[in-house]
Amino acid sequence: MKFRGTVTIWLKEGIFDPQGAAVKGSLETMGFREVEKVRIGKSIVISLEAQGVEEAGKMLEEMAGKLLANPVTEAYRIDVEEEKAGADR
Amino acid sequence: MKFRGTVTIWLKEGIFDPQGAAVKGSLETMGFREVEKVRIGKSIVISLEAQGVEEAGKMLEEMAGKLLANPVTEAYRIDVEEEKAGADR
Amino acid sequence: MRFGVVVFPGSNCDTDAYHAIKDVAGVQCEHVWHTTTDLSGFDAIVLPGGFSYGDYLRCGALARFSPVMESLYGFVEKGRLVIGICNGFQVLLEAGLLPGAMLANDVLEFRCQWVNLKVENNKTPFTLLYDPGEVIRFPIAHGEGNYYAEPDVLDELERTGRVVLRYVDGSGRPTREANPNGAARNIAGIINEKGNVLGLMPHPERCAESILGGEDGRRVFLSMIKSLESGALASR
Amino acid sequence: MTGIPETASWREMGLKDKEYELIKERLGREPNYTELGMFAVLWSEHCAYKHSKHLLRTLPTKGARVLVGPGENAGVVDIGDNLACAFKIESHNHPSAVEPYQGAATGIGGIVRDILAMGARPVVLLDSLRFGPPDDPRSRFLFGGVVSGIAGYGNCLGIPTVGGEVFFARPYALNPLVNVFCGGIMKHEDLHKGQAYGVGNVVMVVGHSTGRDGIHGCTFASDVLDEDSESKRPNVQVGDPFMEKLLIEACLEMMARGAVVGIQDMGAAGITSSCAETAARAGTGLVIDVGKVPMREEGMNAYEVMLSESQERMLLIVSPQKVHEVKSIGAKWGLNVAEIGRVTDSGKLQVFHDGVEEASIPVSLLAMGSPEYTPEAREPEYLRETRELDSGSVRAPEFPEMKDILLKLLGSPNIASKEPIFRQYDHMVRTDTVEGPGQGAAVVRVKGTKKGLVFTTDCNGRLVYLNPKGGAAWAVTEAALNVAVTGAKPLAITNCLNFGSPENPEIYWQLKEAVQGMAEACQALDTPVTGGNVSLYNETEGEAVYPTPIVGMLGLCEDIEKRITPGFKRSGDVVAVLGKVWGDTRSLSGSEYLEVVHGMVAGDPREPDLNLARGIIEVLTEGARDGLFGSAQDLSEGGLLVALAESCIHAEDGATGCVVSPKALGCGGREDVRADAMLFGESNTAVVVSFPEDVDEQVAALCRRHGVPLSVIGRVDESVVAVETCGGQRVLEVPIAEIAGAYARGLETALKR
Ligand SMILES: Nc1ncnc2c1ncn2[C@@H]1O[C@H](COP(=O)(O)OP(=O)(O)O)[C@@H](O)[C@H]1O
Ligand SMILES: [Mg+2]
Repeated sequence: MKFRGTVTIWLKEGIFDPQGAAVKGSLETMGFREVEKVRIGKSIVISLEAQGVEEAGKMLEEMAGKLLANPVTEAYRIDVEEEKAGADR
Repeated sequence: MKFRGTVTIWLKEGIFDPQGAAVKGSLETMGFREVEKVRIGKSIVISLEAQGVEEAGKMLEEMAGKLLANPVTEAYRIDVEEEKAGADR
Repeated sequence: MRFGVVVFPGSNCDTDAYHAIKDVAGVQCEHVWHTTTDLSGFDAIVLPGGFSYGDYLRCGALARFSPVMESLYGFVEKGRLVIGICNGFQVLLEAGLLPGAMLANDVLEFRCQWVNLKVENNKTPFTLLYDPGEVIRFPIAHGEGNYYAEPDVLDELERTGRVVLRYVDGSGRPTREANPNGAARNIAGIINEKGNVLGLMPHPERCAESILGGEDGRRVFLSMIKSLESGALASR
Repeated sequence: MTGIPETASWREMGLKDKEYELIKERLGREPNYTELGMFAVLWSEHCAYKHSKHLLRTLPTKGARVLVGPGENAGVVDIGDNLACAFKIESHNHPSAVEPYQGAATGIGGIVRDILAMGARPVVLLDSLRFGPPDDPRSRFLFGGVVSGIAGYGNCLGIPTVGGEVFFARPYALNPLVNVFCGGIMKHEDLHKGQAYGVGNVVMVVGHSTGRDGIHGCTFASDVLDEDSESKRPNVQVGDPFMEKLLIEACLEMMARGAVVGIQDMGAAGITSSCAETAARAGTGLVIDVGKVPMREEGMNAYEVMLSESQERMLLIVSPQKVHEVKSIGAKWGLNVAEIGRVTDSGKLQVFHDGVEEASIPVSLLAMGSPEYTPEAREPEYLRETRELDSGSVRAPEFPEMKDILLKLLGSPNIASKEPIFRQYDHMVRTDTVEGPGQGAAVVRVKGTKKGLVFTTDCNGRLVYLNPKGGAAWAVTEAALNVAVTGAKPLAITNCLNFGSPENPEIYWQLKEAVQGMAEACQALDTPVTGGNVSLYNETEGEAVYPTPIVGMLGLCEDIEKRITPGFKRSGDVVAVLGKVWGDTRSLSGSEYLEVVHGMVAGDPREPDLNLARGIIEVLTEGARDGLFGSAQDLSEGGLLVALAESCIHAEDGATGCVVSPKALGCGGREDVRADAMLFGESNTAVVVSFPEDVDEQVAALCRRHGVPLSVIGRVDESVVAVETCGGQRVLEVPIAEIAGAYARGLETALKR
């Protein structure tokens, strides 16, 4: 079966995110004064073959823990869904 | 009311994603042969004040269209949810 | 005495380090391809600057999985010298040979410029030819040199004299303006507990000859040579 | 054969009806769709130089040091010691207007592969940029994207970006110019060419897989920008600098092992142009199988594979015995290496896919058969107005105003420090950058010799606009003087001709005049043209860019320890001008002063005095050899006072000021001389130098020998720039701190406004 996993990675709370701050600044100059906070993360979409959703999740967890995120500075979340044939963004 | 919008941005289909290709390569060398495709995008989380979910969505749409995404190369998706007090990643 | 300069496919300061060690400092030096697994013939290893594997995910993240890194752990165990410059520093952090991590420069730009550094600890094999507290000039060239570690880790580094180099102004003060990338406590270079692995963002190999605008960097390599000659490490 | 062309498809592909007829006639039949696509890209202006070829032929290309002139991927010049330098400049204007980061990044990728294709290791990059005013948001966006794109790509390659230029002016607002220059070094015997020799030899592709990106990119580059340009999404190519780095190392290793018969980068028009050009140069043919090309997307057809402009690919011609070696080197660097065809004696490029012949075209017809156009040329209307610069209309400022004027000029984005740009570029990697960006031409040492290579790019489009012939000659002269003030000898140039649509007679006239001016200057200064690039159709809705013939020059410094730098060295040194400062209203033509202070782009700039420039170059190179000069700085934007200020800004501690009295330049008695023209006029063939008093006589003798006027104008002093009148009265005094501040902050301030 084919799965699509999304690993979303952010800087941990408490670590200053200069890029987020810069975007917040530009949004403010554009007139969006309602913005309170901006954080910028990575979204890594991985299509993979696995026996079931659990196995897919386990593999993604390992990829994220070992390679995709740096545990010192980053936190991540994993979402898995079965890939519908032909569906593609 | 406070809302948390997530703007997820990818390179449009058909545009080569060297970052994704490089990560796919490393996942393979690490032994993950089941990976078929990797695409890397940005996930921008914006906390903002708005009257309701619709207004929040409209504002986010404008931010994404005008600043956050590059319309020439990128496509985006917007998700909005009400921010629960104290909930924070 | 033999130095080895590791060559990852995307290294681009490998020949510069090689030149500084072999032609300027005048000791034997060889390139070490990243698939090499035997480092036994070397006394010191340089992880040079560059973009090891393109660094598309995070600087140094992919290099950690290369074969040469496996043998580097043993090399470090044995007390031999390892210096990671710029991208090499990032690789050492990702590999866990030094504590902490690198974030993007707070200016959100790549920065290539000269900086002033203070030698905070000259009792290391990499800095023994500098005066204590000496202010020196090195170039930097990086987009991610914003050193980060948890406060207790930073305190521990400070307490044990493991902050070796710090960004300072001309008179030696670690001011905000003197910090080119937002690094915690203006940290530019740190050493491991054992004292044989140094990571630094500035490039000593780019300032080893006066024609390049300064030669403060040469003493890093000369210090390493001197400490290897004196066998100080072997006897540890 | 598959696919019958639809009636209008050649037009959509950018071919004219006449051209389609010509193709049919020469082919003896209707081309099919794939063939038509191949013709469309190779016969595009970008690839075929339809409107410029006959003009380019008038440029001097021969010289004792020229090893390879125009026609190959890059020019190659002998630098002695059995070494040679390959160098070339290339435009990426259209892609950068649409997607600035990737446009600029892939521009770097392309020019680097051109140098690599000659067998040289690429060792320096320069960037020559033009944008609209920095207070315009679109221009700022383009500027930010372009600069970070160059940084992102170049830094990763480990090739230092050692210099360049940037100029901001309204006509570039919708059509920015992004020209990138690369230089490489090789031994003479390492020279390679893009030639497909040897029937039976194997055709290989190395590097990235081929995708659907950038199909018809060069047709796009040969079109005017319009509202649709933003939606021309398939033309956006994404650069992968890491792949390029691998490609450089792998190809150099393959060539060093003698495994490569011919090599060519895949730039515009991808496989089609690289195959057609290599075969045409060798007088051979090629047969290739599209199915063997590594593809990154499924279901690509022959048309798409042949026209793809996927980046980071090279075409190799390899003898069958060496195929294995080439593959193993590719594997070492983790690259795709595929055999896609053979060299034949058919004189044709034959393309097969799944056993079906998809195209069969004589290579000479494809690569060299496009028509040439000599359109009508007409002197532009606007010149009638701009030439009339009435001195009465420019109010002469009083001396007390001059301080503000000087600070304003130093802070003008066109003059101010470009550090906000070049600090983003790694300009020190390779540890050969002896003089990097920031104060003049770049000086790069050649390890193992005493030599240095000197690189600069120059062109003031405003001067070219006002006087196309003179302005183009200025571009050459300024480059040559930039080289010479380091003490080096100018050797040769590459150029990039950035103009609007040649189908507009006025634009074509600009082009024609500019080429003539460039030719005359290159002839006079003995700097042959070894290659270049033409970028036309830089216009939007009839608004063309300033005509901008950018010159990239190579110079040779025989002894790098004896180089001269622009900063004053010792307090008390004599400050003098080599050459001639006119000091009259005409010399204000097209000056930064006239635009920034008086809001005018007008006048009829004088042409450079080429004989005088030649003499100045001799004086500087000889003077450098004998160690006479403490500093040298040529006059360009901002004129004499700005040149003096720059010599102060870049000075050694304790020598950061000067006191001058322009009387020695001849103000006494001449009525047409006015102070603002003397201090800020630009079309002067002149250089500011400083030297110790005790070599005064030697310098004077040297200048006499070369017929160069020498005017002592003052002294290096502590920390002000001061001007005294003929009567010795101090009329202007600006502290160096204010000068340095205005210069340092100008660009950043302008970008934030
Ligand atoms: N876009 C750029 N990239 C890199 N360096 C630049 C750029 N623009 C200007 N520079 C550098 O800034 C210095 C001043 O530029 P410019 O005023 O054009 O010099 P010059 O008048 O000597 O040609 C030069 O050293 C030049 O190489
Ligand atoms: Mg200039």
